[in-house]
Amino acid sequence: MTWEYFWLILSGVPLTIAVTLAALALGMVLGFPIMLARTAPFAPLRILTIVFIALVRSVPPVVWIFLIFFGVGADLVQMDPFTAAIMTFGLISAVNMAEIYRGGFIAVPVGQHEAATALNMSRWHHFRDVTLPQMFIFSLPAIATYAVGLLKDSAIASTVGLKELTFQGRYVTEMTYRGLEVLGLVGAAYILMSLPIAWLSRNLGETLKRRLAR
Amino acid sequence: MTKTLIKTWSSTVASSGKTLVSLQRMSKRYGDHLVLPQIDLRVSEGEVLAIIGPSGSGKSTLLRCLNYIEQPSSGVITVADTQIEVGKDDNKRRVRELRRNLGMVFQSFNLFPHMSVLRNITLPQVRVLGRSEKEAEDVARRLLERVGLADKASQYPSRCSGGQQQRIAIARALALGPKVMLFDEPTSALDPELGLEVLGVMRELADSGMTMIVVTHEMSFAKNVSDHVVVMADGAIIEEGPSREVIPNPQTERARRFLRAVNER
Amino acid sequence: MTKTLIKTWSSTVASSGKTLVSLQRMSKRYGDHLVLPQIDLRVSEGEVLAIIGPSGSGKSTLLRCLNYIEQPSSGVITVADTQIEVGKDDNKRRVRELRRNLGMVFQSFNLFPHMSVLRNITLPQVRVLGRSEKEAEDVARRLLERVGLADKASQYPSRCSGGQQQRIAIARALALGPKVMLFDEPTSALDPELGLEVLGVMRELADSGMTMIVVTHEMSFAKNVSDHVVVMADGAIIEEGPSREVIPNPQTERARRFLRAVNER
Amino acid sequence: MIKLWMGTDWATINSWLPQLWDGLVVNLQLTAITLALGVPLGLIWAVTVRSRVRGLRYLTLFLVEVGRGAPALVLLQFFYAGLPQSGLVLSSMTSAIIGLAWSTGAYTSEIIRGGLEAVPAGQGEASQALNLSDWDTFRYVILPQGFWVALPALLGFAVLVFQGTSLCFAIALPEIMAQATDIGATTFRNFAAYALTGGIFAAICIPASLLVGWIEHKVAARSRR
Amino acid sequence: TPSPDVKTLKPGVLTVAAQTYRPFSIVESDGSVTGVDGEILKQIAKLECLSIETISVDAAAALNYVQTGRADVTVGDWYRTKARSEVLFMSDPLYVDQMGIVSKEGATKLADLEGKTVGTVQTNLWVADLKKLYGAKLKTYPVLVQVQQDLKNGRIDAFVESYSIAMLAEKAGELGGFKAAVAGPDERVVSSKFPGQGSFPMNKDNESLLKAFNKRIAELHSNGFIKKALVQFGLSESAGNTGDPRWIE
Ligand SMILES: Nc1ncnc2c1ncn2[C@@H]1O[C@H](COP(=O)(O)OP(=O)(O)OP(=O)(O)O)[C@@H](O)[C@H]1O
Ligand SMILES: Nc1ncnc2c1ncn2[C@@H]1O[C@H](COP(=O)(O)OP(=O)(O)OP(=O)(O)O)[C@@H](O)[C@H]1O
Ligand SMILES: [Mg+2]
Ligand SMILES: [Mg+2]
Repeated sequence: MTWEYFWLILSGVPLTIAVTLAALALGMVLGFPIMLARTAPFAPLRILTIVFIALVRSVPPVVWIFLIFFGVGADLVQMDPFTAAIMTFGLISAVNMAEIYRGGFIAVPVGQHEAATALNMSRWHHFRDVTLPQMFIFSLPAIATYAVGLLKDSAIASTVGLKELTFQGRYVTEMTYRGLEVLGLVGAAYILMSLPIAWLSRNLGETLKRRLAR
Repeated sequence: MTKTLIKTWSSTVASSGKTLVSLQRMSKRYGDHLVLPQIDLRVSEGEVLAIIGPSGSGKSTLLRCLNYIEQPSSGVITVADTQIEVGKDDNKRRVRELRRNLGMVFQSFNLFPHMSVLRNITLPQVRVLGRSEKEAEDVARRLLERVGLADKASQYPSRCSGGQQQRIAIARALALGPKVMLFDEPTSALDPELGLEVLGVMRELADSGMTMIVVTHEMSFAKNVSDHVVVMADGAIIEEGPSREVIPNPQTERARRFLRAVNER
Repeated sequence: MTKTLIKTWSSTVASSGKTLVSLQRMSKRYGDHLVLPQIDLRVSEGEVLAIIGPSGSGKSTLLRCLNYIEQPSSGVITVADTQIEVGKDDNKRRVRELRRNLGMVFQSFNLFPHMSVLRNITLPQVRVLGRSEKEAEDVARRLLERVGLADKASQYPSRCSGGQQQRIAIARALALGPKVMLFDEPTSALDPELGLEVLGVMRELADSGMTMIVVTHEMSFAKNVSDHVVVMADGAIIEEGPSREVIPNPQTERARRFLRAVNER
Repeated sequence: MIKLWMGTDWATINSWLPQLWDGLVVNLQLTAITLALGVPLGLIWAVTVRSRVRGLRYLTLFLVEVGRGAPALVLLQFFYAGLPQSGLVLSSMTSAIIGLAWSTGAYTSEIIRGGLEAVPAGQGEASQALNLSDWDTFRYVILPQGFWVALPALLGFAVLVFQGTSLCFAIALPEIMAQATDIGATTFRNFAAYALTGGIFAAICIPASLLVGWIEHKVAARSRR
Repeated sequence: TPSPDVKTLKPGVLTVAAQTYRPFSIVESDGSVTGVDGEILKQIAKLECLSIETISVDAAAALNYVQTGRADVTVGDWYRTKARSEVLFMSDPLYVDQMGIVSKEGATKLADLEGKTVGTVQTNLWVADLKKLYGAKLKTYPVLVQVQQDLKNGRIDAFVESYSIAMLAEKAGELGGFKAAVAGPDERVVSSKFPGQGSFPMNKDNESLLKAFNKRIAELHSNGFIKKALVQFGLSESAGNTGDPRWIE
């Protein structure tokens, strides 16, 4: 494998990172209303959301990216592979974020809600000032863990022609017929990218636990 | 500002014997389980009432129903000028009106761990009373000084001892200027010396004329600080009267058994 | 079998004044933090020693180092015939030999929640002493009867009150026939009436001649049941002597302050 | 979307089902074998990652971090296409099993570790005080309690493993995605074929995850008991 | 002179969804397309005064691109079949491509491979027929590289591929000791009886483009451009004699 191919493979890295970050950001925003719907007192909405979450999680990402890219993309709006990848993984991470947020929500001790009630805070202030920040802090380690998973799943975007890391890896494999080195390089690149997030999630968990320890 | 503060701390110095809190036939059930069959209670302005009794007798439930943290099942609740008939006119607005006169302190402090001590005290003032940040901060600092923690303002709660946290919780409740303070075993999560700090603050508060309802296992506090005592067992008030009479010399067999247990430890 | 049981319950009735536990220059540090600078302690056969002192003074750490739940940093520990020099001959085998003579009861009971009450008591006997299931069960039932819980044998711990759980924990420890029982605030997670049940069992145990070291905040227990008392503060023993002398009349300023706090509650 | 379904009627779809079913059986077998190997591996790693032996600890940490850090696809291809260059030729099925079991072991070791760490410290201390040996403590006290904590997450992960087996089409294993691709290539109706495959996954995974949720609920109720 | 009223997705631009499938279609790293199909396509575009825009994708995705109107056309040795023609327009044939066998002993009959492990690429037309023939012994792969690697690794004994491709690979020394041969006709495998006719798949909504393409393909056949392209990429000139357009069932 020549240096030219080496750099060609690595040229996929920025797109891999971009898809991961954009999908994560989209998921973190969209996950929120989904979480609210998931915990809504109105039963039909809640059940619908549960089914929706189950559906999105049940179908493998590769099927989703085809459905969105060729389905929605063809009939409604034209989109490039990058947009489709972000929408697909944004959707998938949104439902996962919703569940992560819900876990964080449940982790807020009952006493916090009782105190906010006893202090006569309005529902909105109770939510915004007491529940939300703690929920978010409790969710952070899980979000970091999820981000690692998302980074790797983004490889699937190569199937609709996004020239990210895996796509470039496969291209070089086809050009050179050398699977082992290319695979090693691609794998190592993913691991190197995931290490900082994994490290962050471990340490974040510890720091936050200490911070919120009563 | 100073006016506000004085009001928050001792709005009821001039104890007058006027009834400030009353519960009439209040009951509470969880599903099939009738936890409080029917409670009648009356607390006068400036009075300190201690509620004692074995575990599970419904002391916490009583306090929590009184300020609607738990929805009571029936009865009439009156605090100062607000009277609520359970199930009739207990809409959100009325309940908030009721709570405005009630401050509450929990066994487990329940400070907001993600806010500094100062913010814990100013935030509710800003949100609930609509005070300016500046004004709220002045009130908070004055109260922190009263509970002996002026230097902790910028710390986070987790950096404070349990006794300090509980004193901060008291300051937080007082900052909203309640007419009545409710305490649910405020010292039982604390070890003796730290508990003493908290009891000291409570005693001072009582002396300043605050109306207080205190669920407690601290007999010397009940005996020396409270005016009246209520003994509960199995969701009912089995004995009540002036603390100095009831505690050393209970009349019912059940109350006698409980008090013996407490004193023999 | 009956022989076994009698041994587990009162192997040391004939109190002789012989030293059973001794700590020499034992210290414990967590990283930079020296929690116990240097402790010397001696407990005779049949003696009941109470350890009191404010929170964080190192009482639990002392007990936990004594039976190696926490690795001490230096010193010499002697229990009955086993002498261990910390860092020298404290290998696994020796530590297990040391623990064989020590039973421990925790503040939070620490029963195994996934086993029935009976299994909680039989399992350690079978695994540690190699008793047969049959023999272990006989011992367990006898002990459950002694602590007044014969009818709870087949229940799960979570179906028992705190006081019952603690009595089960005591039975579990006794079933292994220790020479010395260690108690770390055995009643402070319990409310008064339930605590009394546990104190009753402990008092009986003391009367039967068991050697005991009890960390406690229960002053009437310390005063009436224990023979000696040790007052700790900041990792050091600041005062010690016969309970009936030290508790009503401490000599050091620090001990006086602590005892006042305890009594004033 | 309409365009992509164009002309795909029920009869056509019906004619695909036997082929997709053949593929699905492969996915299910692979899931079962992967879990049967991966979960015990995860249990072992959960223990060795906390070992006092430094070498063992670092080796485990390495295996776990690679297993979690590399996309499953890369692991699969490593065993399938990479190892032959060093002279070791594994069949598709063997490569799939090894690759997925590694990834499963890595993830479940973290899940199980979490479960074990959730057991209150007091349980271990009580065992020590009762003089139980380390092994007895683990086997009778920590593991049974940690297991219940970890169970819902493990079951949830099992559903993910099932979905993950669809990646094995990349190493020439005739599982359901490979079958769908075949159908798509012969008929040019790959959108319909993939959508149908997605439907099959949903039909299996939705009930499965609802079941997992229900078990989670039961386990939570049990721990409150 | 461009054909009148020929329409493309973007006016003046021919959008191509392209995969790399040597020697028929090769996407260069600068994004331009070449190979036999690529060269023909570029010539057609030139004649129609269209510029080319390439989208580089997978084989499966390439079809969807065309089908959903995201690309005008795709390239890469796509055989004209009945089933495919129901979904997309297929242009008139460009060349014929025979079924080939790669094996140690240079087998020429599909029947000779029975009982052996045989590989082939998923998108090939004969996959369904071969499945019936070889059952579980047939292994299908996403890309050709993997087939070749597995042949060398010994996971498969032989593979079935377009003869042109196989022959080229042998020439390039990529087959190790294995030999490529044309697969003789076999009753059970349609593709062995009729060589596949390679063509351009196009969207069904755009008949004008099909017409324009067919017209240009006829021109390029008659002026010898197609044969030149075949030779340029190492194939035999005779492959340019396609015969009449027909559908494989
Ligand atoms: N949310 C609930 N659902 C069902 N039963 C409840 C609930 N909360 C309390 N109870 C029951 O109500 C009874 C009274 O409980 P409460 O907490 O008021 O007792 P308490 O006197 O405060 O006891 P303690 O001294 O232990 O705090 C108990 O039997 C308890 O089991
Ligand atoms: N694992 C640990 N790491 C670091 N410091 C510790 C640890 N455990 C205890 N300490 C410190 O050791 C000191 C003594 O703690 P210890 O629990 O022995 O006190 P105690 O007398 O039992 O208090 P309490 O009455 O609250 O139980 C405290 O300052 C505590 O912060
Ligand atoms: Mg209570
Ligand atoms: Mg302690």
